[in-house]
Amino acid sequence: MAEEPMTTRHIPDRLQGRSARLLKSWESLLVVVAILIFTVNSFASPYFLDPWNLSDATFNFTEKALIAFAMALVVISGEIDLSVASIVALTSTAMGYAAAQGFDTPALVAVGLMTGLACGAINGLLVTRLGLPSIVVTIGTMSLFRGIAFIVLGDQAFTSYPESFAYFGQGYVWWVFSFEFCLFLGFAVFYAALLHLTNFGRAVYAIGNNQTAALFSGVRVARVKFTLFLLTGLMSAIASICLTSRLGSTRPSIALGWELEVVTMVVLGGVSILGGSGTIGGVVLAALIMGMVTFGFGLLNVPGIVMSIFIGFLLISVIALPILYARLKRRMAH
Amino acid sequence: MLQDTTTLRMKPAIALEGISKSFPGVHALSDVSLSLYPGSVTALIGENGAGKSTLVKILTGIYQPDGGAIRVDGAEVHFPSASAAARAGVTAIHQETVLFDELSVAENIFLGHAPRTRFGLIDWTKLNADARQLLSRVGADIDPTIRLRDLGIASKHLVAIARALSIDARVVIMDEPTAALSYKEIHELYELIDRLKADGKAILFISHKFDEIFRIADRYTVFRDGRMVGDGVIAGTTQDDLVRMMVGRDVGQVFPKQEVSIGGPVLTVSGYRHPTEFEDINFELRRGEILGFYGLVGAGRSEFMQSLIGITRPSAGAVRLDDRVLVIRSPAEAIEAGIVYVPEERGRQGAIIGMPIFQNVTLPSLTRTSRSGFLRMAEEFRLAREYTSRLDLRAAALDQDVGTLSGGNQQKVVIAKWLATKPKVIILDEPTKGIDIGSKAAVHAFMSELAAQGLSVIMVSSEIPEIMGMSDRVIVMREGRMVGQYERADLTAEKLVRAAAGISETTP
Amino acid sequence: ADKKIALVVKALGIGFFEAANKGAQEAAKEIGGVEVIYTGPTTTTAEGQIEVINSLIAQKVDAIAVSANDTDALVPALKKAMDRGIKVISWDSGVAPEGRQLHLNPSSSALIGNMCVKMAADNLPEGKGDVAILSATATSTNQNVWIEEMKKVLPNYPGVNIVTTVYGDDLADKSYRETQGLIQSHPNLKAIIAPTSVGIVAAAQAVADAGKIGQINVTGLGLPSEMAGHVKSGASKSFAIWNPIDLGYSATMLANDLIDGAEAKPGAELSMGRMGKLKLGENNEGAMADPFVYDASNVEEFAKIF
Amino acid sequence: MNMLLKNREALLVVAILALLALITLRFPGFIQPANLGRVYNDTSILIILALGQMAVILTRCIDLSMAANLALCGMVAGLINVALPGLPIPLVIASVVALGAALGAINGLLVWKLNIPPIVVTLGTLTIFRGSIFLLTGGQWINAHQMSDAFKALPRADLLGIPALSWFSIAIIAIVFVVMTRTAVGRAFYAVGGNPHAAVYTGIDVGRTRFLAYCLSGALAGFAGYLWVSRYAVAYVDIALGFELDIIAACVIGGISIAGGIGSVPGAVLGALFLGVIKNALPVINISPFAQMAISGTVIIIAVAVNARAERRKGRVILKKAEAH
Ligand SMILES: Nc1ncnc2c1ncn2[C@@H]1O[C@H](COP(=O)(O)OP(=O)(O)OP(=O)(O)O)[C@@H](O)[C@H]1O
Ligand SMILES: Nc1ncnc2c1ncn2[C@@H]1O[C@H](COP(=O)(O)OP(=O)(O)OP(=O)(O)O)[C@@H](O)[C@H]1O
Ligand SMILES: [Mg+2]
Ligand SMILES: [Mg+2]
Repeated sequence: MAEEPMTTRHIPDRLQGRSARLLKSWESLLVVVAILIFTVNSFASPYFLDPWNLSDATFNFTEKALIAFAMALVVISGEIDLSVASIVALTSTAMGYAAAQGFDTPALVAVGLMTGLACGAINGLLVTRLGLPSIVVTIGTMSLFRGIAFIVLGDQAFTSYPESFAYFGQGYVWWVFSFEFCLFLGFAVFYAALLHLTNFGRAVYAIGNNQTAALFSGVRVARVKFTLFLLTGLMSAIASICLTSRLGSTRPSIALGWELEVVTMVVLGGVSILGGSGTIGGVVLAALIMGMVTFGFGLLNVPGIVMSIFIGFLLISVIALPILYARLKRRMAH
Repeated sequence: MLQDTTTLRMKPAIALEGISKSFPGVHALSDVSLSLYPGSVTALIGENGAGKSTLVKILTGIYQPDGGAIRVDGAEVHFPSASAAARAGVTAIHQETVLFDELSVAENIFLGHAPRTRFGLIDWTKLNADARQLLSRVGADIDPTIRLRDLGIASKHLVAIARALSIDARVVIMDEPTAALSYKEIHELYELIDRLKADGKAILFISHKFDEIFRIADRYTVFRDGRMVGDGVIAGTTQDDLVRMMVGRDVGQVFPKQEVSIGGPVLTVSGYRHPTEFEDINFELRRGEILGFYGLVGAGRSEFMQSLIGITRPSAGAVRLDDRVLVIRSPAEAIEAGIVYVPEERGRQGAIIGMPIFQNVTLPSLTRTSRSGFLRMAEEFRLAREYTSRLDLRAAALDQDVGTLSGGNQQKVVIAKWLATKPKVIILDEPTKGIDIGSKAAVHAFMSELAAQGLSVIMVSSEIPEIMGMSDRVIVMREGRMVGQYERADLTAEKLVRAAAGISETTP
Repeated sequence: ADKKIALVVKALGIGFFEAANKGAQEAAKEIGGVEVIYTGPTTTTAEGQIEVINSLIAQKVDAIAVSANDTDALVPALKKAMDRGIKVISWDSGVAPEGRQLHLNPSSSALIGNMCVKMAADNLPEGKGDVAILSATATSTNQNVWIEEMKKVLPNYPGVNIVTTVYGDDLADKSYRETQGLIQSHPNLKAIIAPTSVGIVAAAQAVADAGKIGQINVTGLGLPSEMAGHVKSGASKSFAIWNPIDLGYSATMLANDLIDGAEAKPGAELSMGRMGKLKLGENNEGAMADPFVYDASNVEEFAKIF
Repeated sequence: MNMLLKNREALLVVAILALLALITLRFPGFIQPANLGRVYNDTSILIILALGQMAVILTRCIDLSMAANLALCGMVAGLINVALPGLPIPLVIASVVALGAALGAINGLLVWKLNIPPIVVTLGTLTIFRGSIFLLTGGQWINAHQMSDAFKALPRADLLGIPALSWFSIAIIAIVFVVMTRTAVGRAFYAVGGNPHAAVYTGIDVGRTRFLAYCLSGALAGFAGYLWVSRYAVAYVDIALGFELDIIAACVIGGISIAGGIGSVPGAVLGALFLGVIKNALPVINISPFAQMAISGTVIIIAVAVNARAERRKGRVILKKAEAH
């Protein structure tokens, strides 16, 4: 651009074609990693390529991924919600309480969704109304929400869920496709459309890049952020319905530590923790990768903590490797 | 002339030879050479993105050059960090603020080279005493122990200057030091520069304002597209010569104000007040009018303008647009109503530098480019293309991130973004701050064109020539109040300055 | 091919379960043609166990023997295992009846409850005083059953005044802190019953640190190797435990019996190898043996074994 | 200005005193000096860790791996002691402090050289450090009876009626205070967090400063690892699990801005003490242990809200009423 002459010039729309950009993207790196892990797994264990086993394996990640979709949007907008796992616990407790009062399945779902939304609204209000940093607000509500579950339940458990409630976590829509997995696919499409094809999604990116400029540009920043926290509350509630249904019982320690796994999934999916960039496709791939790693290691009876080491390395190296590669290339060029 | 022959006989304090620097995709500097002489002021001029600030950063050890050499007293040196450059006696007032709001004034001045006790610990007593001394040298009456955030913008600037002087420097660099300063402070700065010159410092002065270049510089160097295209002695050159070198062509009229027949009132503001920022604001903006708002920095103009679009909430007052009373609670509502505000802080409030040009341009207009909430990219590109080409934007592609553009081009994107909303009233806050003369002319021409089409414009500016050249009418603000209103016919620079500074007309 | 029996424990790395694994391996050798997969989560969570169970189902193991972190939460996963033809038993810490074919209690819960209270009562000065319970996690099945049993036998020990139950979550530091709290808030505390091998050690340590040896007696269930020092110091006069090696051994034998076609129903008798027969009672539960009491006279000897 | 900062700490002191008064109403024994000393002793480790976290947060980073670092170093201290029971304890401490600093340096290097966001780096190393303990031990515990007496005795040793653990934390408070207020690197922490961009122009190497902050937090975590393991006389994979959130909470309550550049040593100490008092008081005033979580959550939220209010910039006053014509 520096060399061009002084006449009014025509500026092309795009510097490089879509396919060129796609090739260089984070998502294509993740696809390679996913294929690699899939191949290694199929060789490492004879049980891996069984459709029912693969279907069982999806339960390792679907619930967390549901939360991760909403979390991705929150992180892109430059915030974070560490209270999601506690919302799962509180929602589950609320449903358990309602079930103990004899509510039927639709009413339980309604109670769950309302509780999740209420928790999201509390986070949203604290962040948007009082202007507090979300990382500390949600560390606080993380203790608060789970703390309420502990006060309600103590050392007890709710176990009396109606028969039909089991469908969400244990039912199959068709053949090996579980209800949870279909929910996962459906929400993947929904969130991809929301983030990439709508004005709302554009606003999320704008806020994450520069909140003040977005406000000046007519983006309703507080409203968008509040909505995002409502969404994480809602998705946590949906995940809670699935998990509670799958376990058939509620303890206050349910879903302990999930917040970090969800954040890991989001970051592994290429969402910038600093806000402003990331895609739902990346999160879907990251969910699949984490699920396959957990399952593959599980088949080899590798302890869970070793899998988490692997995920930890993956997290750092998928970010570090492209940087190191670019640096190496530059050094070679000189 | 006399002084210049002496400098020529002298050895340069610092010399750059064949310096090059590239960023991914840009040759910011190619093979430039520049010498600075003791006791002499060299002006560095060039369009936005010509590479001036990059050169400053190389001189102060913030960037490393890709090639070439820096010589101090003839010996080649390397500046791996800012502190290395400081040790070699190079100090700078940078284009960006480089101060720390949360630290004390004294610490801001001495951060990185604080005096130590025998045990190697920081000596706070001496530090505060030294700071007090330095502040008085720049003529600032500031308590060095208070936190910087509690200072006004002008005082902060003085702290920045004190910091530059805290290093016993032989070379002092000033990158657009007057861009954010008011009339009075600019003149104090000139005096300070004269004193530094008399002390034998070599000074590099970067500015887009020709009046000040001719006021203080002895020599000039002109950059174009990262290359040096000319240098010489100021005496004997004219502004037109310099502009031609800078731009590579003649620039037409700088303030191309078109005569417009001004219509009836569009926007009426009455009784606007805010508990701490402003009060008693009453005026009327007419169709096709360019209304200038003049005042010193910190006069409260921006605060007031932002209250018109719902950022700050006024405690009382009413706005009417086309005889409709408006209650505006957010910029979104203002844009809907047809009032838009182009903010002054480009980096913070204006541009979203991590997003592509076209998305920046369409952000406030999304409701128009989308269909039932869904984006339409083709429509967005069309809108972006239309407005960026009208402002003569220079970019490689419309999906390029705004952050990769030079300052002036970023400003054009920012202006395009609000124009694309097709407003009835547009408020431009310091629209040409820090942009080069060519871009400035483009912005001004466009402003005139808009007014001619019946748009009403409010232009906030602290530059007298711009205010006088472009406005049909000028309102002067001081300490949050309107203190004067002048029609174009009876505008004089003196009246404006006096009103803004609070000097009554009668006293001489 | 080998029969595959999975021994799923509450968490890897706990001495008690490592010992159980020893027993399981012994049983496998004795039976022959059996591979024991010793596995479990790294923290004591139900979700971790469910993931482990899912991967065991995928590997088509022949039997799963689990010490559960949660009575109810494992049920759906274990049901699925049974649907796919896998034999499921629980041992040590049980699963609700619909989630397993049988449950092996290390000892009868009533005996354990009684033993714990008795050990506390025997060492109370003047035969009466305040006693507190330090449990593991609030969700831990076996702990809760034992505490219930303790409360049932209280009328037989009029001197014992149970003041509170606190939870150390099977974390040494949390148990330590909870014990400190107990010492603080109950100045007349004379004994702490910790029916958990992690809790009892931490409680003894806290009592020793607080300089309360001789005033507060720590008792409950613990491993001789971990408790030997505290018995010597006097922080604990006595404690009880069954042999975890035997427990792992018996669980493996029972699982093998089921694989070989034995049927689990109330009244049935299944083989536990050298440990004899297990007679299933109501709910398909059976007890292995009586708890054994360790004190200064014998702890050193057993410390070398487990 | 400074008054505001002082106010924030004064506010915390008042809050702690009010809390103590409240507790005393229900359990008078709580404010006996001996008991307060015990509460302080019990909070010592949290104080040490909060000071390390503070250095990192000041530079606009975060260290989620501190608790995992502590656990790994504690385990290593235990392993060393088991393998070489005769090795003098100061040597054991020196080696785990070095190990902790090295682990911190890994975080620091990833943040510095590769520019990976701190939260991502430490989220990754958090799992890696914890997992390494498992790899190192196969999940085995180290129990009290395996540790040498000297190993367990040090934090309990009594000096002038105060346990050594408390003395250690007092010494570290003093050292960190001097580092933060009187050394170039301490001031650089503030500068880098307050305005990283400007720090470069001031000749401060932002990356290197962050690296040093991580080394400091790592070294303190390593030291705390020894203290933890010897105090509770046990080492296993999950010690201090989730403690990173307590550490961050202590900092937040102590008024250390998560956005960097703001915070003080007294603040961090008071924040940790506030949490310590609550934790120790709940069991003795007979509040169900199940309520503890909800209470500390509420306290954190209130603390952030209060601090944010103090932080919020006072509107700069343009209008001068006195001069109104
Ligand atoms: N850190 C950077 N990364 C990439 N490109 C850069 C960077 N800094 C500067 N540039 C590019 O280098 C060129 C020169 O920029 P520089 O800031 O030196 O211009 P300038 O002459 O100071 O302009 P202005 O008058 O707007 O301040 C521009 O094209 C700019 O976009
Ligand atoms: N004490 C201060 N600290 C930092 N920035 C300040 C301070 N005072 C004013 N500013 C900044 O200086 C600019 C001018 O202030 P303000 O907008 O209130 O007055 P104005 O009359 O509009 O000035 P301008 O001529 O710059 O438009 C704003 O960007 C404001 O943020
Ligand atoms: Mg510049
Ligand atoms: Mg302004």
